[in-house]
Amino acid sequence: MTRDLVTPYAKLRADTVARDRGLREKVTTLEAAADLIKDGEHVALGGCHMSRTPIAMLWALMRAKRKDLVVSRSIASTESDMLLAAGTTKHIITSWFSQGLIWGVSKVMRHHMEHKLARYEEWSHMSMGLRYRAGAMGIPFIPSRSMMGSDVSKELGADFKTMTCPFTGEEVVALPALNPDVAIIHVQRCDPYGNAQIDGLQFMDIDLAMAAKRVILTTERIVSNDFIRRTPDQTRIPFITVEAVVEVPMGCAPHECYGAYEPFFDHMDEYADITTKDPVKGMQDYLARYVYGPKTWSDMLSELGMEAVLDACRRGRSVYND
Amino acid sequence: MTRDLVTPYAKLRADTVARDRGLREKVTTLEAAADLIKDGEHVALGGCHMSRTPIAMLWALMRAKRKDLVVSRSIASTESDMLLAAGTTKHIITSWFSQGLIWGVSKVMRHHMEHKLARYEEWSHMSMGLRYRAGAMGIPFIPSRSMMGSDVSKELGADFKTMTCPFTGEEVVALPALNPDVAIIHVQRCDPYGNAQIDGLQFMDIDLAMAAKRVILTTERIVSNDFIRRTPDQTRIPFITVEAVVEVPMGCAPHECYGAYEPFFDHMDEYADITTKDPVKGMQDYLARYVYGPKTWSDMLSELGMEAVLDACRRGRSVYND
Amino acid sequence: MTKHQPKGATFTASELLAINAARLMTDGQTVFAGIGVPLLAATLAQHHACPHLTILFEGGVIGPKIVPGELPPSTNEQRCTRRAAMVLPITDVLLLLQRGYVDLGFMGGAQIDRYGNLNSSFIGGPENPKVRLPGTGGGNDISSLTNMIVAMKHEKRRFVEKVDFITSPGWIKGRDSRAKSGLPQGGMWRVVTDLAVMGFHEETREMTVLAMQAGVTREKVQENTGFALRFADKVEVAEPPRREELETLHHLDPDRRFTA
Amino acid sequence: MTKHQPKGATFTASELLAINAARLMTDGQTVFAGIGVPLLAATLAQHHACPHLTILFEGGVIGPKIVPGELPPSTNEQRCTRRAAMVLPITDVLLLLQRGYVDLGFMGGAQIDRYGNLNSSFIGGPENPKVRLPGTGGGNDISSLTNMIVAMKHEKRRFVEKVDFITSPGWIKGRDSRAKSGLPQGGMWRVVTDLAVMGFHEETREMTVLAMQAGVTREKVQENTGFALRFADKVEVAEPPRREELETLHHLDPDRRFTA
Repeated sequence: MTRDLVTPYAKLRADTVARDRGLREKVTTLEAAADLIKDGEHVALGGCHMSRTPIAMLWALMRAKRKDLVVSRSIASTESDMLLAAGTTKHIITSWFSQGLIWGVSKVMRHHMEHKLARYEEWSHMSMGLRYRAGAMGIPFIPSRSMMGSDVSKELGADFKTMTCPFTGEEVVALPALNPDVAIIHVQRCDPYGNAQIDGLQFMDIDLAMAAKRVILTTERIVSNDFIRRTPDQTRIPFITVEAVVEVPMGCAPHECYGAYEPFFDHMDEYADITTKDPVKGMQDYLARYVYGPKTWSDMLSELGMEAVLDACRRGRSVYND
Repeated sequence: MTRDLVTPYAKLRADTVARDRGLREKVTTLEAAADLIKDGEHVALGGCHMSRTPIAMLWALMRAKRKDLVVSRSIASTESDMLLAAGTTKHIITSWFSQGLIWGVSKVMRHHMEHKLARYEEWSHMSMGLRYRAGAMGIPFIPSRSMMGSDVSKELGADFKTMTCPFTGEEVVALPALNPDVAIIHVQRCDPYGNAQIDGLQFMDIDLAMAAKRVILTTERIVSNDFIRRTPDQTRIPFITVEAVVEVPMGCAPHECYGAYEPFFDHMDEYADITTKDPVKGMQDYLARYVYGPKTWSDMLSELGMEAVLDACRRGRSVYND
Repeated sequence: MTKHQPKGATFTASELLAINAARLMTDGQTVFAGIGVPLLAATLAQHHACPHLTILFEGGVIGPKIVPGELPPSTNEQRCTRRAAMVLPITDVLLLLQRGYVDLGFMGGAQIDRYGNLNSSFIGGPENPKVRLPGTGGGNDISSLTNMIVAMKHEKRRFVEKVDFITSPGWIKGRDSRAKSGLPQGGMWRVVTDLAVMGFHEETREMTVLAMQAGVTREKVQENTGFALRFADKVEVAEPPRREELETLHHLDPDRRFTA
Repeated sequence: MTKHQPKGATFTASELLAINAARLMTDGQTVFAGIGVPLLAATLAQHHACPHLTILFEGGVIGPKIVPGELPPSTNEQRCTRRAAMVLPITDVLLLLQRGYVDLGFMGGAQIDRYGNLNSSFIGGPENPKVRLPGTGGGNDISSLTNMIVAMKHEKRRFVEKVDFITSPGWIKGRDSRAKSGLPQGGMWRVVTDLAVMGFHEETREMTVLAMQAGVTREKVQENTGFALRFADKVEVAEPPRREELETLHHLDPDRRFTA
């Protein structure tokens, strides 16, 4: 499947016009939402690193055996390890990819990249953000001032370009807009139409929602439209961008959801152990136990354990009002 | 005073580095804040039309006889009439300039522009916003897709440029970044360091704060730093951008401040009558009575009348929770 | 304003414009609306055929619910945000146009010409203007980036051969001149007046009468137009305002601040 | 890790790095800090000479207050926002670098070379890497757009003649090659290790030893470096960690998750 680096404007507009953007209810299941994503599409993941990762939706995608997705994210972590091991993707676009500083370099990522089983396309963090932002704004490129002089830009070949400012004569980078086919974003709450509130760290999610051709929201809680309309200045993602809303409490576990639960640190230690010992077999065992085994998302949470769930929630609720 | 259309990057950075951006208290008076603005500087006004207009700060500037300012704003209204009549500015950069649809075209604006006493530099509304946004991002230009084919762009001469996207070959506009010397923004609340919350309509104020070389905040209320730190995701303007904080209750009167007071509609009707009858003499009488006459901002509010103040507040408090 | 009185119903020219414009909308559309007749038309449409219509305001609002009797005096005033789905920065709501999220833009203007170009900047041109008008606001952006409905009174001084200044581009000089100017998307779609509803010829992009208000003749429309109008092969007669449409307008604007 | 034991105080290499880096900061500065030693150093500085230092996190945080014993495991985790002045989107906090608001960036790296270029992408180069490392994250942006402090262990395999891959640009090939690459601003300022504190020669931009940790010889520094180091005309001896600095670090990281 060939893919334009930058979606031509006429196509971008045509794709948007083709969608039903009227106010309508979109509540559905993880399984039905997974059906909205086709093999080979470019899927951008909301959140960052191990925060507000839409794990439940990815769990459904892996179970549905979706394949050849291009996956982009600000920072990739264990969710992308899982997508690689499950065969869901062979191409990840991000700025940083590992479980996290305290757990060392991801052996799963290393295995796939060093054996050339997959491609890790590396852009700087700000460049990832600006590429989504340009996509969100409906412009084909946006100027910036990093990545010059580095090998990160050299690795990108013709996808990396510089240009001269027509006003100042300064040399700047022209970052190509990124318009994913789908953005999957987990939020603390949204209404049945997809008007979403996001507490705390926003990461790149607002730009992601506007840049993507369609948005799938998973949410800790579905609230009434009336609730949303009482504080419209708290809405972060407007319903017009959204194709599906799935209520999935604890939908980021074992990652965190701001103000709701912190990462399941003991589980993350266990994950690091398993995948460091054997990034292939360890990962397949992990997927068998946590992805393919449980029949429902609640079953998956049971696998993590009630005590771990309660502990993550206790820690997660004490953000800054304590 | 000649002025670069786009501030060269080296100068933009040097101006920022020269400022003390450490956490420090900045509470001062309207008069002292007015002294921070020099004749000839480019001052951008927060809010839009008759909403969150920093009238009290402009009142102090007019009383201080500041002159030759370049004034930019998303939409200009009676505050800009006043600045023209007071001789504070002869150059307004905006997208729309009048009191408001229901009051007709501003006779004061017409008088100054038709007699070539001042310049109204017209950009489209989105272009104004994107020019500030480019300034806020530290890039010298930003692509966009409006203003082509119109006479609005032709009037701008060499300040308006188009270019070819290096990826898609599409023709796009290159909007020049706008970095005002000063942004004056009125907010509902901020702390003594300048961390500001803005309820409801944000207009272009966040970009304005980041684009400007320094920011003067006026605020309905100064709150504690502790208050701000309890909900950091509600902070809209960070203290690092701010040079002065002035507490001025009703600081937008007779315009509105979201959630606090609506416009003083009877006064606005009166203003329209006065200025329509005689945009020169009428305006001078108006300035004498409301700007030069009152010794304090409270005296100015007394001139508007207690009943009018209470009525505007009653209407203003019923936004969307009623 | 002129009063028309068909079938016992009384209405103003503004009401006629609002009603005719409302009928041009389709349920589920996203409409960028200005204050006055545009907002009345969009709200009227929501009350009748288009309950799922989404209104956007330039001040930074998605999906407001207008409170009858409290029509906002500006798109930037807090009343615009009542019961809205989202409030966002001005630049971002305007960028929805550029991103392609908006089906229709809806505004007025001081002058319009054969190709649907609008002037809201200068009567008499920019060098020595007779009148300096308020300017583009979001008008240029809206008309550059989406399909347009314009509602205005049908007067010869407003419908001119060539506008003194193109504030908001229509079809520029007709045919493919708009696309060639860098605007491949959007364009002037309908002009609604107290005399007629007009579109633009598919190839030449000249203003073309599609329908006339009841009781209005071709001659009258042409007399009040400063250039030679085209007429569609079959010119419809617009259905007069229905009682329920007028009732909704009276309910929305009981003091007739915007419909006088 | 190596233990040094001057004057009865015990500390780890990480603690030594954090303390030496903290001393390089000036009160009132705005510092972009990574997790681990950088964050410890910035917080330590706040507790001693720099109470008005502002910390920025890549995850989107301005001015957090770190809770002792609850150091965040990532700059994107909610702990990073505790008592912060502002939480904002990632792209916007990174844009503060580009806008010129940041005085210092502070990070680690897997490899560094003579000109302060950092590699955190590939050991063995991109074609057939021996190790695929996590990548740039914000590192490239930070090092492109502001002045840099790097803290790392002083080992020959890390201090190399030429990095296998420039993830985060230092002075590139020395002299004016950085500015000529399109990066007129910022640049590598200090490298802090368990053996020395280094700067870069003003003209050639070669790494230059400015100070050595107490008890460390020139020979030892050179032995652990994969290229010929320059030494300043007068090489200082770094003051050993003070008891109060170590106490603050123990207070901040009582379980030694980041200072082991």
